[in-house]
Amino acid sequence: MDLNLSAEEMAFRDEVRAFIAAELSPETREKLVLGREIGKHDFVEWQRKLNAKGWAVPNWPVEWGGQNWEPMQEYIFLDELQQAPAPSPLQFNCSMVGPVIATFGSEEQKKKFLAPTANLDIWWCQGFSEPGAGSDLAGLKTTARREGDFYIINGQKTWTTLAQYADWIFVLARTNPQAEKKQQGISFILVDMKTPGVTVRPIQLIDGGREVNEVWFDEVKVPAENLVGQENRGWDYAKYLLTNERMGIARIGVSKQRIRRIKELAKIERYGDTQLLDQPWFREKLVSVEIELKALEITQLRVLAEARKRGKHGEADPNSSILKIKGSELQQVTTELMMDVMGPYVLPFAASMDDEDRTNEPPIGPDYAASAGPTYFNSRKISIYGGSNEIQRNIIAKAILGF
Amino acid sequence: MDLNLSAEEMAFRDEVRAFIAAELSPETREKLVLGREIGKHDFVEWQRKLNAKGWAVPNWPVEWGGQNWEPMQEYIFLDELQQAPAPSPLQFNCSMVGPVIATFGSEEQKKKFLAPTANLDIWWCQGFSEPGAGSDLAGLKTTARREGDFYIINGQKTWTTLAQYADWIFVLARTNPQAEKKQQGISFILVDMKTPGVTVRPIQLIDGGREVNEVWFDEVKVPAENLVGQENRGWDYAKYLLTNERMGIARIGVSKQRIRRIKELAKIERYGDTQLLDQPWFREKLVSVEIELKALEITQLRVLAEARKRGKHGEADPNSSILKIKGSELQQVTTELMMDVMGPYVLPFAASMDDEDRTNEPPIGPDYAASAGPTYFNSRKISIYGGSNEIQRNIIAKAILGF
Amino acid sequence: MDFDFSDDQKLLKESVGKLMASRYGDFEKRKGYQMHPNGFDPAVWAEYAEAGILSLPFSEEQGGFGGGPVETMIVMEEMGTALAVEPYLACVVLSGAILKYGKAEQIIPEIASGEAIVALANIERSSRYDLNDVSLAARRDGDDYVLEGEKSVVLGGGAAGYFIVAARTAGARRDADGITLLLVDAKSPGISRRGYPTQDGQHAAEVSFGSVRVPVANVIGEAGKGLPILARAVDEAIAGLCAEAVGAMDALVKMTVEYLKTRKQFGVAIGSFQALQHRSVDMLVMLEQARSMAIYAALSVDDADPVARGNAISAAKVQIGRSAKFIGQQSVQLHGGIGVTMEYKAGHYFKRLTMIEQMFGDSDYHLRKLAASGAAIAA
Amino acid sequence: MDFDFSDDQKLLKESVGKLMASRYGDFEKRKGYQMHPNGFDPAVWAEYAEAGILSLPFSEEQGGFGGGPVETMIVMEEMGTALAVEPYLACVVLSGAILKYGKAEQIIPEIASGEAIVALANIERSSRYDLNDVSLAARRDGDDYVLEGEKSVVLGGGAAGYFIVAARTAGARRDADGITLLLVDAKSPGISRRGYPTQDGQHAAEVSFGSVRVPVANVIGEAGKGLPILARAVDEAIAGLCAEAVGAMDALVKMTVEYLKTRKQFGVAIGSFQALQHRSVDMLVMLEQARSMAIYAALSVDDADPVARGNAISAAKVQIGRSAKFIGQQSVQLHGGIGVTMEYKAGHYFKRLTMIEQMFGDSDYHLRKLAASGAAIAA
Repeated sequence: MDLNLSAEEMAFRDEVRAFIAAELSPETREKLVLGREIGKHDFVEWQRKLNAKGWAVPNWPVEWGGQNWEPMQEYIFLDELQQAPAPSPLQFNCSMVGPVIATFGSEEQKKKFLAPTANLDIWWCQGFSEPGAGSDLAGLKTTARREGDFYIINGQKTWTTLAQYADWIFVLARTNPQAEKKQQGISFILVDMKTPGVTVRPIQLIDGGREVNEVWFDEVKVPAENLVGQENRGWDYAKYLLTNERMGIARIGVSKQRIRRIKELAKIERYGDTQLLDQPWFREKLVSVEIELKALEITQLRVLAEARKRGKHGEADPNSSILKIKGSELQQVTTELMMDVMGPYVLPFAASMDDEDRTNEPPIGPDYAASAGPTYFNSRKISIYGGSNEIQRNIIAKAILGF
Repeated sequence: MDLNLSAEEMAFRDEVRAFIAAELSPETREKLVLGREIGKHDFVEWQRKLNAKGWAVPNWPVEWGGQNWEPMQEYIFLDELQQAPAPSPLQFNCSMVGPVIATFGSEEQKKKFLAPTANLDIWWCQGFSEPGAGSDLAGLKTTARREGDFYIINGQKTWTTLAQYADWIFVLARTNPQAEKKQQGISFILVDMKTPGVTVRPIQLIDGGREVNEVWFDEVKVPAENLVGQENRGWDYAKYLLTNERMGIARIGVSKQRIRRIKELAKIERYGDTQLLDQPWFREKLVSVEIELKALEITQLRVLAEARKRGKHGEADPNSSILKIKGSELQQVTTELMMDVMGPYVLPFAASMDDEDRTNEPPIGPDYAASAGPTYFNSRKISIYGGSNEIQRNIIAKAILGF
Repeated sequence: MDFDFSDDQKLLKESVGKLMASRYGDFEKRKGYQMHPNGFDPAVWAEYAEAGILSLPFSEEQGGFGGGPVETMIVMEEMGTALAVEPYLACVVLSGAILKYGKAEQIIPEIASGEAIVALANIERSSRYDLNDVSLAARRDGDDYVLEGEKSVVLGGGAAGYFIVAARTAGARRDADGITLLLVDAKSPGISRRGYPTQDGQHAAEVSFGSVRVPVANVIGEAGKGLPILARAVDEAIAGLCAEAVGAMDALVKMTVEYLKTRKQFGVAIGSFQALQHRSVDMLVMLEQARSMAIYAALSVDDADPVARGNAISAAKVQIGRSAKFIGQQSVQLHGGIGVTMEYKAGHYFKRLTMIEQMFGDSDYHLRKLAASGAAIAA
Repeated sequence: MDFDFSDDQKLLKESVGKLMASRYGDFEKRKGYQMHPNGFDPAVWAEYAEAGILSLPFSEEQGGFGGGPVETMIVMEEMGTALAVEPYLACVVLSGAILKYGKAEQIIPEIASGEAIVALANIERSSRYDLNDVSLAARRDGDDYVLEGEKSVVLGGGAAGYFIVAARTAGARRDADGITLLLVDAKSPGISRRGYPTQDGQHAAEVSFGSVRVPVANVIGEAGKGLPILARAVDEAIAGLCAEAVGAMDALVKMTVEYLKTRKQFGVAIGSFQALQHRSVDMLVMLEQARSMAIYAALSVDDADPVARGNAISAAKVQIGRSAKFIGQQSVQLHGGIGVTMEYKAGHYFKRLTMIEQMFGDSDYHLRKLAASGAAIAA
């Protein structure tokens, strides 16, 4: 038993750290530190740098740019990105559609899509959720009707993150409405966002940002060759994809970074005659969260160690549901602590947090205060998306406790 | 709107307070303050004093000793008893079997039982719960078979509080096993504990005390005249009885008294170079509980005010489930605070807490420390008995929220 | 012991409820109000004046209706239910109390008629929630004070025709003595302000005072003795805020339960899941506890003993803050995605409740205050 | 990064597990052990000696097996699962560590053979959890120290053949310097003790020292410099206690889930109710978090920096305490009535977990300690 990184792991971590320090644009980093949304440009620039280094898609097959990393390496990599903080490689590309195409796609699809997907020349978005089917993903109603060499897609997707930047969308659609179980008869189809009949409507979230969208499909005509794998087998591919999503689900690095930031700011902020950070009650609140985070980090590492034993393509580990529950709670609670730092300055709403509306007005109060409220509001979604914490509890109850 | 007691209410409260101060035996009070179990003698002596004053059974019909009090008076009375602290009139007698006999019993039963029940000449215990039916009371299996002028009772009751002191037990037994619904076919029968075939076996609880028992019925022959009301209608009487039980269910006076005691002891206990009570963290914990208790007290008063409007014999108010949930949580959390006061002295186990085993050894550490652990352990039952907090949530979900 | 409203109070509740329903029943209207320069529609404010609620807390001699804390509670609860955006709390409850207790009655008619908004400017860059933490200097010069400094997060400050400024005329930054409340015409030379929306769709301003001259006659109460008046007014505002929170929480709990009953997943209403039912019950319990403490706050505001009053108010604020946080977070969670969207009302309740928890001191702050005072709240 | 046991460690786990199962598999046996004078059966202790676990943490030169913190964790976790009543933690882990680090090796063979129990006497009437808070005086008199005073809640003190006494030889009551650890033969004239069971079915003693003479040669470590040794040993004991708690919690969670699956109410297994399933999940999450921190504690105990070591141990104790409280309370609640009875095992786990939370400082205590140290635990 040993909680320390091995020499190789340590060397790798230092390499990642040095790379980020050298290559990450200070503007992008500054936005992340201040809790502002980063724009398309930040993502693309950074992912291309990672791709040039060979680090954009480490989890893909080696022939398509993968690195064959150990789970631990992958974790170190993501953790360093989160702690920097730097953007992670775009997950829709790298953890979602890329691995699905690489595993189930045709040779033509691989050749056409994988390299530009890795380099973020194509920006993908995910067309899974629907208004009527949130946690009950398999209840989806969007249809893809086969007509000759085409599918005609009709329906509505929602919560489509960053669809406004997307070139392509991967869609789950019902190709056989007569299938016996609702999980059957679903297909996985790639759709060019420029196809006539695709409409994107942004949804503004309570933090003022517009990171998610509704995407409407009205008689959208898609070449049949854009079907991934077999017709009506899309649910299997989606499940495969969602398993990939779970690496780093707890986003411990994000919470660590935020706690460090809170400490910095609590030295600047005054409380009566002292620094806020000198207040025992504030330190107790902070250290209380740190303890849980430390515990979760070790829990995460234990899950990783198990993953290594099972091999990379094992079943989804239901223990990752523990990471999701606790990880989302801790991310949320750190945003509460950040509000505590600001005191009354949490109230002012600084125009809008997203790029387009950003004004050049000076901040109200300290410049770091503006994002505290919005970040807290936005953080409430973390325990909702990707399978709400209630769904995660159902999974654990069944898969681990055997209820 | 007014949160103050009226002049009449204030006068009544003062009268109760003065009566307790004059009449309550210091030994009984001391036991309650130190968290020791009180014995049969304490109960009987005190209830007879209350009865002499006319206060043992204020909630009964006037002709049988009732006082026709407003709900607020009843509350003030109980609250003063709890805060004194003094024993409450034995609930099995006064809130349970007494009102049932007075309302549904025959004239003979009234004449035979009510006066001695009020005076605690007869000690009653409650034969409801069974090993197989905890929260699911209607699932009971004890049977009463009619044979001529007798019922023959067979079965087992459990969690029978203070059965060791009891002269009589009121039993729910199944008289019609063929009834369509499980709530039907149950009868309410009075049984002399001295009847052959009745066996009492104490259950030791984790605090070391023996306040509850199993009661076994083996071909117990009971005169048919001991049936209360009609055969097979016992469930209705039990429901009526359980409604009565809900007055003062939150036991706010008990929590108040314990908080006051904690403050006293936290002045005696040292923490580093100060009184424990001078530690900001300790005061914050304490005041945090006090706030919830104050809120609950007002919630309780609001429920009482509603009760007054509905009249005394209205339906059970599902809001009393709120009082039960929060009241039990607060009682429990005050026992945790009490452990905090003791520090390492919470560990020693002082022989046994119940009367019979009590040794005369001096205490280990401060004399008030011995009961802290056992009181905490014992308090866990508060959220279990009388309808667990989970059952209370089911009630609220259905009756208030309309799920 | 009496929890009933008087007939007049019932009437008030009904009429304010109707007014709010007509102005806020359609949630889209609220977005319209927010587009106005200072974040609210002056026409709605004029209706408040007409309905008499702007003069509610003032005595009849002052041209008001002589409403007490219970009347304020009634109005604020309705405002909470409606998620109203007008600066009622800031101007009528908070500033109104200062004018009342400071016996500066000259501009009460302007408030009552809706002519002028009065905003309290007391917060500074490092003051957080401490009312005694005042640096902004008022230097005596002849028959004037000359103000120099900045005030932050002035509620209703964008629309204010007058500011009540807490200024230091003696003593050091955190001294209790030496704070003077000054009524300042917002048009006075040297004042500049920057209004902005707040996170919860209300409005505030940063105000800077550069050699602003204020006649000595504009002192509210007594020079150097402003803190007790300020503290009392803030206590009244907190009581009002508690009531507003109860209105918002009550609406939010109902809305959430309704949503659970209608929203289907896996072929059934999600309200059929026991875990979600029990969560809703926990929300209800928190709501009822908060309601009790809002009543407690309202009925304690007139306590003659300022320490007892402050303790009761702090206790209420702690409970309200905790309930608001739990109910806000859980209602968003139970709504799922739609709960975090701008177009749906639940998220706006959540945001308002979040800010209410922060305003005038968060739960932790008031808990510490209570602990330090050593007050016995319940026993 | 490696969470696997070595082959030797696996073997240890297996053999200790078997030993515990044979002694504690039948829960009734435990009641029997508790009837012995000092709350445990010397025959079981002798078996521990035979199995080598009494000498486990000592080096081979000291006649031990050279086990480290991971080995102690393995043994303690099994003891937790079994709810073992012997003073293993008190004698082998806690006192053992003092003897090891204080280089007082002379009686290690007596521990290893099971011949002698050694108990640490450091707590006093007002010391609570502060190790520096020592009043009991050791006055130098020729080649002896003369002890005068009382010690409380001496774990394993009833059976002890030796006490390790933390005594003050210099300085004031709460000074860090001036604490001397003395090895004291329990048969020394002037010692009287009163053994008693603890709430969790273990055993402790009050010990009083009336002019007890102890040779200067019995100083452990250096005179006046006992605190660092004491602190390190207590940290090791806390790490062991964390592992014990994990064993107990793991067993209790399993037991509760099993109960929910079999216990029927309303015609169905109560484990079919979603609210109870989700509660069980929350228990599991708390268990896994605790397990992680028990590992963290074990792997931090040998940290060369005493501050870093102490912080890691405090962090672990906080998490363990919180998990123990939640799991203990909820498992009783989910069991219903049977959970609070003496005859059923769940309540005994609950009681042990409750006392573990109190021992060597409760969660609040360690949280405050961490906050005061300003340590960065996770970031």
